[in-house]
Amino acid sequence: MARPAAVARSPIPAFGSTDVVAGWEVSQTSRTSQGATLELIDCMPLTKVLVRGAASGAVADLLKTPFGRASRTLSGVLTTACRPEEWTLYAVPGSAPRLIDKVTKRVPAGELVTLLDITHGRTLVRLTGSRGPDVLCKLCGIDLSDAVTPTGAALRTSVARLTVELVRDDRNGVCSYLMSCDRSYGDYFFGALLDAGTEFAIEPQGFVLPGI
Amino acid sequence: MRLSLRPGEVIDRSRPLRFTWNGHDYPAFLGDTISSALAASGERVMSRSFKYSRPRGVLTADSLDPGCIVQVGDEPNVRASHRRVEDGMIASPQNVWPSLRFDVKVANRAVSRFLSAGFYYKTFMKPQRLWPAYEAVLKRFASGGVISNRPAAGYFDKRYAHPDVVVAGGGPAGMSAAVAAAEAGAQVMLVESEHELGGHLRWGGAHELSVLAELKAAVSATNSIEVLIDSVVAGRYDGNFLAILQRSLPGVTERLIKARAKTLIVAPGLIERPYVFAGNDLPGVMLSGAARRLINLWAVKPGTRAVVFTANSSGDAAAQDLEGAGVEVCCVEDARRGGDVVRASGSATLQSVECGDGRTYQCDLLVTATGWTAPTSLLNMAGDKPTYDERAARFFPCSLPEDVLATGGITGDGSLEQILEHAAHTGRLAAGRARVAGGRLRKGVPHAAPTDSPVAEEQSNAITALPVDAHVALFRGRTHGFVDFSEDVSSKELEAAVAEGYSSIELAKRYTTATMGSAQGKLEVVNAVAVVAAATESTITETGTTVWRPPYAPITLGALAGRTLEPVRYSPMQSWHEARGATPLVAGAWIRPDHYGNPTAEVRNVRSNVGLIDVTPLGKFDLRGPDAAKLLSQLYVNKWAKLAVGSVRYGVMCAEDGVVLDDGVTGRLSDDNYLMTATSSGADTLLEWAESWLQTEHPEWRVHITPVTSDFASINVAGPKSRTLLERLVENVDLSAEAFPYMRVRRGRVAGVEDCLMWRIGFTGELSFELHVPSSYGLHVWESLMEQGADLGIAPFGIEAQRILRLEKGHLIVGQDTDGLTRAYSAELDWAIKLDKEDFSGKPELSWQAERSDWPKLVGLRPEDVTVVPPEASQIVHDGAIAGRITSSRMSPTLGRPICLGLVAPHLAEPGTELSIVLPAGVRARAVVTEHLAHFDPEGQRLRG
Amino acid sequence: MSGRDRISRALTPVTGRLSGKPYKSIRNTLGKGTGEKRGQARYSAFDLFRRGFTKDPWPPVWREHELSSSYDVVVVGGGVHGLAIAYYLAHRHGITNVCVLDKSYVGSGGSGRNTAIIRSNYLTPDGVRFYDRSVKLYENLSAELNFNVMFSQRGHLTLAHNDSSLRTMRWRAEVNKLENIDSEVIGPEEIKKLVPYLDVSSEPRYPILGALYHPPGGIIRHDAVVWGYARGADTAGVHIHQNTEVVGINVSSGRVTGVRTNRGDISAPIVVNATAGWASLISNMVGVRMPITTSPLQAAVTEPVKPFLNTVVVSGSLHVYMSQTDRGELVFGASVDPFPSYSMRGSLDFIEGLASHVLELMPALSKMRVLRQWAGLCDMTPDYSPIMGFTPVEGFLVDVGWGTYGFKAGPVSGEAMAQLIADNKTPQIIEAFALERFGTGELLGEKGAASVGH
Amino acid sequence: MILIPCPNCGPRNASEFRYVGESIARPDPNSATQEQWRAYLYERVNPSGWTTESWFHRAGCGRYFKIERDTNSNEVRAVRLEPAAATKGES
Ligand SMILES: Cc1cc2nc3c(=O)[nH]c(=O)nc-3n(C[C@H](O)[C@H](O)[C@H](O)COP(=O)(O)OP(=O)(O)OC[C@H]3O[C@@H](n4cnc5c(N)ncnc54)[C@H](O)[C@@H]3O)c2cc1C
Ligand SMILES: NC(=O)c1ccc[n+]([C@@H]2O[C@H](COP(=O)([O-])OP(=O)(O)OC[C@H]3O[C@@H](n4cnc5c(N)ncnc54)[C@H](O)[C@@H]3O)[C@@H](O)[C@H]2O)c1
Ligand SMILES: Cc1cc2nc3c(=O)[nH]c(=O)nc-3n(C[C@H](O)[C@H](O)[C@H](O)COP(=O)(O)O)c2cc1C
Ligand SMILES: [Zn+2]
Repeated sequence: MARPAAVARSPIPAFGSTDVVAGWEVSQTSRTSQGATLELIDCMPLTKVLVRGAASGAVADLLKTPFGRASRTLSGVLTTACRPEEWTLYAVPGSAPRLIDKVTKRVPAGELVTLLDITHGRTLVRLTGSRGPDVLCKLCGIDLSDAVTPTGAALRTSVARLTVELVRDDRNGVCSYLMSCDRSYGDYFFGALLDAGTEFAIEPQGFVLPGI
Repeated sequence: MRLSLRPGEVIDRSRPLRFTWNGHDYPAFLGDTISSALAASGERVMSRSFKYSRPRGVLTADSLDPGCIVQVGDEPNVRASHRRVEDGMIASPQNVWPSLRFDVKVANRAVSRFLSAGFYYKTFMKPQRLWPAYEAVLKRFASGGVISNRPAAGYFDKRYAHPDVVVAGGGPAGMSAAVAAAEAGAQVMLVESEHELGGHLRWGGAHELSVLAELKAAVSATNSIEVLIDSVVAGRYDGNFLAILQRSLPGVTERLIKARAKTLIVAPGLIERPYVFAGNDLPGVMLSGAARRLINLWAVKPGTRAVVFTANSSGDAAAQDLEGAGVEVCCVEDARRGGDVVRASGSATLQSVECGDGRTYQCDLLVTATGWTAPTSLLNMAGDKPTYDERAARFFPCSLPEDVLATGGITGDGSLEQILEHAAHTGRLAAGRARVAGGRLRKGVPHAAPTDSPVAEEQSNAITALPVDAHVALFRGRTHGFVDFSEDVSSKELEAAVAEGYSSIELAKRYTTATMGSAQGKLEVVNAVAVVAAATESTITETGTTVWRPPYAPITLGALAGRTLEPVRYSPMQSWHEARGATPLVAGAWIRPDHYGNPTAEVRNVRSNVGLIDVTPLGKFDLRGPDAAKLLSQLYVNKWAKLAVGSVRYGVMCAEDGVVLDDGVTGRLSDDNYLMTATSSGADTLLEWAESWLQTEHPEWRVHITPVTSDFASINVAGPKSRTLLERLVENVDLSAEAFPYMRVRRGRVAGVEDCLMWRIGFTGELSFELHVPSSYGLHVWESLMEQGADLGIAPFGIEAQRILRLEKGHLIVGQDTDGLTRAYSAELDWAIKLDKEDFSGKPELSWQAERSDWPKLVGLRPEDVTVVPPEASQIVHDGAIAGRITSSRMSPTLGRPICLGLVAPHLAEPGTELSIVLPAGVRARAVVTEHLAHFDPEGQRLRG
Repeated sequence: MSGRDRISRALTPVTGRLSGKPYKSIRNTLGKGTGEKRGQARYSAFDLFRRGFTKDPWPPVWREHELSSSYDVVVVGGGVHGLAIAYYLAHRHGITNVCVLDKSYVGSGGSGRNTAIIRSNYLTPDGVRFYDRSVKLYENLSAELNFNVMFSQRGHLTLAHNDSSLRTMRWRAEVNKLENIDSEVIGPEEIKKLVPYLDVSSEPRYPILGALYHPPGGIIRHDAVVWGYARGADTAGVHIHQNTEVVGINVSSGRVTGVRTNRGDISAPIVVNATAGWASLISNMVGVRMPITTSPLQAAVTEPVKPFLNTVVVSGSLHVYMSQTDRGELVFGASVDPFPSYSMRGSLDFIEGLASHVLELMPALSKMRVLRQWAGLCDMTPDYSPIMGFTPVEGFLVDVGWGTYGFKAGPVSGEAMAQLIADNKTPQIIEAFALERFGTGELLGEKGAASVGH
Repeated sequence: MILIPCPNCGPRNASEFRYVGESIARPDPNSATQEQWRAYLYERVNPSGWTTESWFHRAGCGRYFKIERDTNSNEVRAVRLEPAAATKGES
């Protein structure tokens, strides 16, 4: 029976015209505004894998990312540790089974580990630009200065009255934040960030591969 | 009258403006305040007082000015001595009865005898039924402007900040402290409530102006100072959390900055205190600061012939400024040499002044400089209890917490140079403390960069305290006058209040309302205290002040609210529901379809064909680990140990008091992996509840619970044709009744989407399948189902139809059919409760409940009149008393008659019992207790089909 | 005493035990301090007028006294409850050798800082009857006390923003009607007529689906109630001691014998705890453990504007309630602070949350300015109902657990507690509020009506 | 807004947390008398001054922990993570 191919969709409504990238419907990035000084990207297609396990077990040894930090110790994977004994792995779209497999192989029998593909359960956005902290400070009570929240900082806190995993992950020396919240709030969250960024001419952008 | 160019003037004479006041057109210059422009045009009466209708004019010429509160367009209570004129602005007086200028002095005198403070407590007591009429009259006295019922304009913003040092007050002390703190390495916020930095230097002489220029240059040359003008530090809260209101911003009406300051420097200077004597509120009587500001900032000549009553240098300087401005100073009455002012007289405005020795001067201006009030408000908020110094006749900071410092006029006198030095020391000390505090705040923050070792701070005792000059203690003179201008409270009324027994300052305040107006005591509290102290024959120290509270200056609701941040949650199918015109239902943060136009038809379609409902908000949890069943057993009253892989069970959860907390089904997906569901509204609580058992009572259990509510789009496919429909879309799962019976769970591919879970459960009482598909494919699966079901008569249904369907089936809703006191046995859940388990939440209470029979019971009810649906919450009465209530009630489209659930007293719970229900309008209806909670298919044949 | 003993003492069912015989029979033997009537000036429009001319000063509302070494009844707490108890003891039962002690000025507790909302549209029949009695007493209070307490029965609206709260409103309305209380659920159009400034469109995040309307509800001049009771009690000979702090309570073989204060000791066979937010501290002095936590409740007032809001408006979901005083200010309140504390400093989060909720309801008010915010302490109970009557310690009585809603109960509580003391027996109207209910697990369940309702 | 020093995350705004309650040990559900159980459910010391209480870091690490707090000043000291196992036996 011929059926339309399953298309995955982000909770953030598309703006402008759309493309399908890696099985995901995404907004097209406007060429004109490429290199906007402050941009907000819907990164929903990225793979997200949740890992829970002991702070001093095989998983921790593999991921090498202490609580409070983000790192790229696994190639092509951003590992974030916003909660104790818990990691979220971000990778290119469609890589969840491979990642889960990779970690599972390292877990000895008897070690309690939860591995979940949470790609669809979280909204993921990236805010990039030097005014990023000025936008975020309208919504978030954390001290965003370099001393307290340097690049590589990973934390779970309240942003726009949502519980958000916030990772400072600068790109080419430009301040950048990767933020994820419960998927169902995605529309609201994106809107709140855009509103806060109005003052600094924030621009929404579509997802482009590899995106991580 | 406008003077010729003044060296420190803030008006731009090249930018003339026009505005409307009281219906007439007035000129102004850019930089003028409303009141300075009016004063420049010779206007002296700006308002009438609210109780006695007395004319009032400029008193302080700054934001505290009690007689200069006006309406500007839609905005009430605008400070006319602070708000700058804009071209085309429409301003009007607020209290103008009978008119702005009319002389009601005579009437006043007659009335004021009877309108003394608290008169309303002593009359209109009887009869009570007339009070509304009196009240209506009293309300006519309400002061203030008019709030229009138009949607408010404006962009109100908020932000957090984490400065090292916040300096409240941008006078010389504040500027010097800010520069020193910044030079010592601190990130500084310098906050000044006026439109420009400089404090009192701005209306000073050449020396002051040159120091001001230097300080301003130093501030702007320092990178790490953020200067906020027209901004107020409005509150200091626990944890040195500051509310800073920022105005005069481009594109933003107002912004509230919530600053977690490591240290706060309070440098607000001093507030000039009015003198209490007869006629002290007449337009034309003003403080020395007001006269100097009018002359030096706005080049306004405040009068033509003046008496100056001075006790300090500010009065002396005012006398000089007046002469310089061409005002004839006919008398300088010097309090330091025993001079006094006894009475000011005039009809609408000042005409003469009587001095202590009986001399009377004809004049239109009286300038008083009788002393200072320390604005200690922010310090009090920080826990300080400032002490009164009799010699200086003002309060001083006493015991400040580590994170709050004070400098400038509030801490002492001395030369400008001494003050600058004191402030610089304070700034450095604050920076040092901020560094230490910053280290403390970063300690234990796992993501913070390592702290550098704290530098030893400058010793506070290294700061030489400012000298304190003696000042004549002048509060009330020989006559009575106004203490609180905005509340229209005189010293006489305060004395009377004390005599009547309201003898503490707090009672006198509440009885007379002194200090309860717009300035909140900043102008009036010390005079009020002095009057009460004199009347009770005690000292000012013994009397104490009233409590200072935030905000330091009034803040708009708009600024406090900021942008609306009300999170909402949507399912992945939201766009589809919206496009189909679904009526939204707000359920906590979720917005869900209540129905798509006709809930009754939706019900019928489920019973006869197949329907789809979006149940994404259902709480869902992944449980993993060898002890998952132990956790389930602890949370639920049911047993879980023997649930087979691939099976699903309904469970009920109670709190420790035995009250029903939540319910839902849980399926065993593999040996040590379960998927648990909870009511959508209970999901957040449930997670915390489960974690509390794991973290506090059973840390030894090896299990993870992870919320996965939003990971899945959840779709219930219900109706006799649901299997037929799913067979068209589901791959690799045998959907037959034998292979996939009721209360089982399977995993498979649906509409080409992998990893979908399917449960056979039925809240609706129909054959139904609940699909949990990875959220991003929710819309795809939903659309596929709609498409494939077209020939089966598929239609979506909403919450309302689901409520009816479940009621027909007799399924309870926790929180609707139970309440905050309903223990599990009352909810007909006896079958689920397993008291032989070792432990579960609420077990003791339930075991005691089991031994008793006097609890209400949930029952099914069949109203006898098939046309009348008793509204939910209708009461059931028996023997003249309330004996229960209807918890759920609907007309059943399936049965064609009303159906209900009710919680009733135990003796009425037997099936067949006839009950009396009170309908609206008091009519009684009869209903019979049914055998089962289910009205439809009690045997459950359909859902097992 | 071990913790365990204390707990079991608090929870053993207790019956009225004071001194063996009912109070009324002993009061005549108590010679001193009774019924010393004094020529208190009656307040009237005429007298106001007369004194306006003659300049005769008004006599004091109450007098100051030395602390006596003994009283028949010591009431701890000079709020509306304590003062009303003393007032009714003296006026209804002739028991006048009574003192009211307050560590600060009268009305310095919750009674002087509440949002002054009076209503009786509660949820449980016990609650409804009780608060209704209070409203009736309030309706006559100005006349009874000869002190205008300005009870403005302007109507009280509790908004429902979702169907479960609408159902609770209906539940309340049904119970209320059966108890003859004027109370009904009304729809958005009627709401709009009563309060034109409310946004009843379907736009808002919290749509207004309906409201419980209670016409006899309203606001009162709270300080006047306190002063009026104090004046009335004083007239009948009650001693009001301000700035007198109870620092300990003497108990001997399970009976109260007196209190210790910062001004000296007082012996007394009966001590009443009417200290609301501080109630646990007083009860802890005699080892009576209570199901109470103390949380700050905050309020705020705006600058005045001309009258535009003539009804009390409450929203439970948005945690806000508001009214406009006759002076023109808006008075706001919210729900209690998120954690218990004895601090009355107040917080920024409160005022921010309050403002956004107010504007959600009435978007036109964004340019009104908050003039002052403050806090009071609330003695919260698990079931949002008070705790009144006897305790396991003989002679130690409680009138506490008033949470966020106790001002409206002042008169009826005073009346009932005075009756209890005079008869040595719990009057029926407060039977449901006994401390014992927490031992038997039969809680009262006013949460649906009281949690933010006021 | 006060700061609550989370033992995992460091000091955070109190609004990120849920106050759980005074620290009370759960009686043995199988042997507790009604008095003991209901004291556990309802009675609180409610002291004015230092007290030990539980909090939950809702918008952060998701952990329960105990702090000592002065209920007058809201000052916090001595913070420790659950589990209660470590503290069982305290009254
Ligand atoms: C902001 C706010 C808003 C409210 N709004 C409403 C409302 O709208 N409607 C309503 O009905 N209720 C409301 N309430 C609740 C109401 O104010 C209280 O329940 C009520 O005032 C309690 O009165 P009381 O006489 O029992 O206690 P209080 O008035 O608190 O009096 C207790 C007194 O005991 C004194 N005291 C304490 N310890 C000692 C000691 N050791 N020795 C001597 N004296 C002591 C205190 O100084 C205090 O004066 C509100 C409360 C607050 C804080
Ligand atoms: N001649 C006068 O008019 C006069 C008045 C007061 C002080 N003095 C002298 O001034 C010197 C002290 O200077 P100073 O700097 O302490 O006082 P200052 O009065 O010169 O400056 C204080 C500034 O703080 C601002 N301010 C007050 N509270 C604020 C708040 N909460 N938020 C934001 N801004 C706020 C005021 O608007 C003012 O501009 C001393 O020599 C003193 O004797 C002179
Ligand atoms: C109903 C009510 C109305 C009030 N109105 C005002 C007011 O108009 N102006 C004012 O300054 N304070 C007002 N207050 C607050 C009091 O000034 C004071 O803050 C409150 O009684 C708490 O006392 P405290 O601040 O001294 O601790 C009002 C209080 C209440 C209860
Ligand atoms: Zn944490």
